[in-house]
Amino acid sequence: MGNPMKIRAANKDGVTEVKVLVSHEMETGQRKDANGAIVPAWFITELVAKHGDKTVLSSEFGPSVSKNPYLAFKFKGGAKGDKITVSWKDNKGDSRSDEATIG
Amino acid sequence: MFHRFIRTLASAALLAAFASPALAQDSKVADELAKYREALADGNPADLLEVKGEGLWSEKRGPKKASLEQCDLGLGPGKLEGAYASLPRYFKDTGKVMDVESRLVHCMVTLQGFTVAEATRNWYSKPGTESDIEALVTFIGAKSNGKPINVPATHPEEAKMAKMGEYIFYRRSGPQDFSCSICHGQEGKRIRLQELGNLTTKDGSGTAMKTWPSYRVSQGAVWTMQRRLIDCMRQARWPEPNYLADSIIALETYLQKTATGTVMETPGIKR
Amino acid sequence: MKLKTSLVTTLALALSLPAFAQKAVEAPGGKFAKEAEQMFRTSFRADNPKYWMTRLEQDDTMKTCLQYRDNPPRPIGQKLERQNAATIRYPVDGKLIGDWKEGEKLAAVGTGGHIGFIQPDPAGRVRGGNCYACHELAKKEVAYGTIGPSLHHFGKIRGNAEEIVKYAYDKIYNSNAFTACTNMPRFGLHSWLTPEQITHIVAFLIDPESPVNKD
Amino acid sequence: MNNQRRTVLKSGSGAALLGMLAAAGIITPGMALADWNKAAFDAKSMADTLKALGAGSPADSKDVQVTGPDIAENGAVVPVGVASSLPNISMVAILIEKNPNALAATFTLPEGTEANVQTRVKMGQTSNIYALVKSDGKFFMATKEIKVTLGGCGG
Repeated sequence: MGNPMKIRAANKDGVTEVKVLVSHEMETGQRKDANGAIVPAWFITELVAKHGDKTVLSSEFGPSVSKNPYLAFKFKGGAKGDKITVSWKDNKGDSRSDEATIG
Repeated sequence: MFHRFIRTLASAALLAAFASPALAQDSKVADELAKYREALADGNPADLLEVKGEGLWSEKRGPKKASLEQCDLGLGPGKLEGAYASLPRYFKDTGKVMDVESRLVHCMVTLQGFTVAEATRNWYSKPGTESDIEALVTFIGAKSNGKPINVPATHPEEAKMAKMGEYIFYRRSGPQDFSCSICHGQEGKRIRLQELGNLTTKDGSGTAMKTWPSYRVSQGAVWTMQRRLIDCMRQARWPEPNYLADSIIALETYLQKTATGTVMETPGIKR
Repeated sequence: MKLKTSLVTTLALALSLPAFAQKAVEAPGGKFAKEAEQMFRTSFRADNPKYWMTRLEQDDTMKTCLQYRDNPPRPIGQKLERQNAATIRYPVDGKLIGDWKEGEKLAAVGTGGHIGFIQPDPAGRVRGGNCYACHELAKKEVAYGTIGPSLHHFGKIRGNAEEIVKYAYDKIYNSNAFTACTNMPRFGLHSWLTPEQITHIVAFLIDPESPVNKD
Repeated sequence: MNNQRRTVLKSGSGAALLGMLAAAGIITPGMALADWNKAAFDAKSMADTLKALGAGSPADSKDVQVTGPDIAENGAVVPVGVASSLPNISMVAILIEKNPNALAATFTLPEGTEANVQTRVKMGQTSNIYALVKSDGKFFMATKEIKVTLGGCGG
């Protein structure tokens, strides 16, 4: 399930800016542990942001996105009080959704 | 000996004369580094941990199924605002000078019924293993945000601890002749590109202490002050101190005393 | 500590160590110094191997530098400098200038020698001089520290006279032979670098073909 | 998406099999990387990555900007952004030339979402970073070098 995301969304002059911080290890699959064994890759592959039912961004990540991924983007529309939902899936099949209100 | 000394001085002057083109380049490097740090400041992953710590604080846990809400961090049970900024301090109930982590562990033991071993097992996080202590300290630290550091060390035990911290700060040993002071006892120096605060002054110590706990991007984790100082000893190529060791609390007391008056800005984000 | 001031030491003080011109300061820890030493030594994990713990031992130089906060009175500093100068050893073949390319690598490597349980060095970790942590050297490396003076154009400025080469070697081998309680490690004394490795770093500083002396 | 699905199937890898299983409803979508463009993320070189993305040899464009510092204090977290004033941008990608796999992330932008995305990536060493955008069905690119510097105490 992972830990909750931190989502901030603010509307200014008809444009909504969304900033997302995700709690995830984003293990590359190239790092070795203390015993010299490769630590298996473990990373978010897909992240989708929705405004209400409408998808406003869909992303695909590789393992070179940083640990605890950060993402900021803007879309036209959105009003104070509207819901923004962000969902991710990782390569181990884990997933999580969180929502925030546009301020 | 003296002529060699003068020769060193002369060559230092010669080198100084060559320094100006480097300065122009340095200021460009400094600008770009400032840009890098600014870009990280908005969206500090430590914020994720702060939220988690808030939950852990009020959750009923341990054999006694109790929360930490009655934990006394020095300002009274459950009083968190400014508590981090006022630690380490002397606690009558234990007869010891304690920092935020040793006090937190004390509360986990006395209020929640954990053993010390259970409470400290994951005192720092590893990839795939989270640390409750990191989350709790991030939360507690943030509750001092905007408050001045206040460790005057007026109690005799606190004053003694600060003095012992000063001793450790200057103590050299190991295969590199290191002490804290060789890197952190001068003004305006840097190691590689990282500025080094002069921790013997209020300004230098304040700049350093006000931002901890901090998210370290090179480690992908929030570091508590215990972790920071234990790792300083690793970098000095010394053996590993115990978690919550008195020598670490002594260093913290010395640094917080020196930094007293500086307004907290935590959690920080650093290299 | 009473100073028997000669003209020479007065001049040296005025030129170099304004901080030292003040009255002697209290030794760190004050009356708790002994207790602090005891507390420090008992703060380490009991499962640290014995040979790791030897890294907490202090020689005369370390003890004295602690006592005087790295600014010993001149006569005491000079005594330490003489003691340290006496430790310097040279490569068997007597050649003090090695291969600057090897020296370039050693100057950049900052790893090695880390012990402890949280993040010890992996087996076979290369140990370097970590020169860039404190010094500017080749122009192309922008990430250099300023704890020590810039050594850019070291050879270009000073040439490669025997005296300069020996100075560079000696300084790296035992920095405290020149300035007691300097921040610079004593690389040769502690066998952190071998005499051969030191000759490579000397070459990196002196060789006209070295990037230190280009650009 | 169709284009990407085809790429995945063509790659003939384990993920493609998972994709087919997911499409057939045999395993739940949450378990599979049905749409994730494995071929593009697995590609090593810039050229192979561009090919897997169906971008060929994109033209350099002044109307595409890669933003980020010239120097990163640590390669584990490097802030980068892509912005463009080109019309009808449907896709943005970030590529790091010297990473083991060049592709870091792709973003599909529905109508109404601005071509202005910021994220943070890992860089193994100093490298050129490329921003790739798809505008009116055509690909354009811009680049910037980011220097990754070593840290203080050296590990």
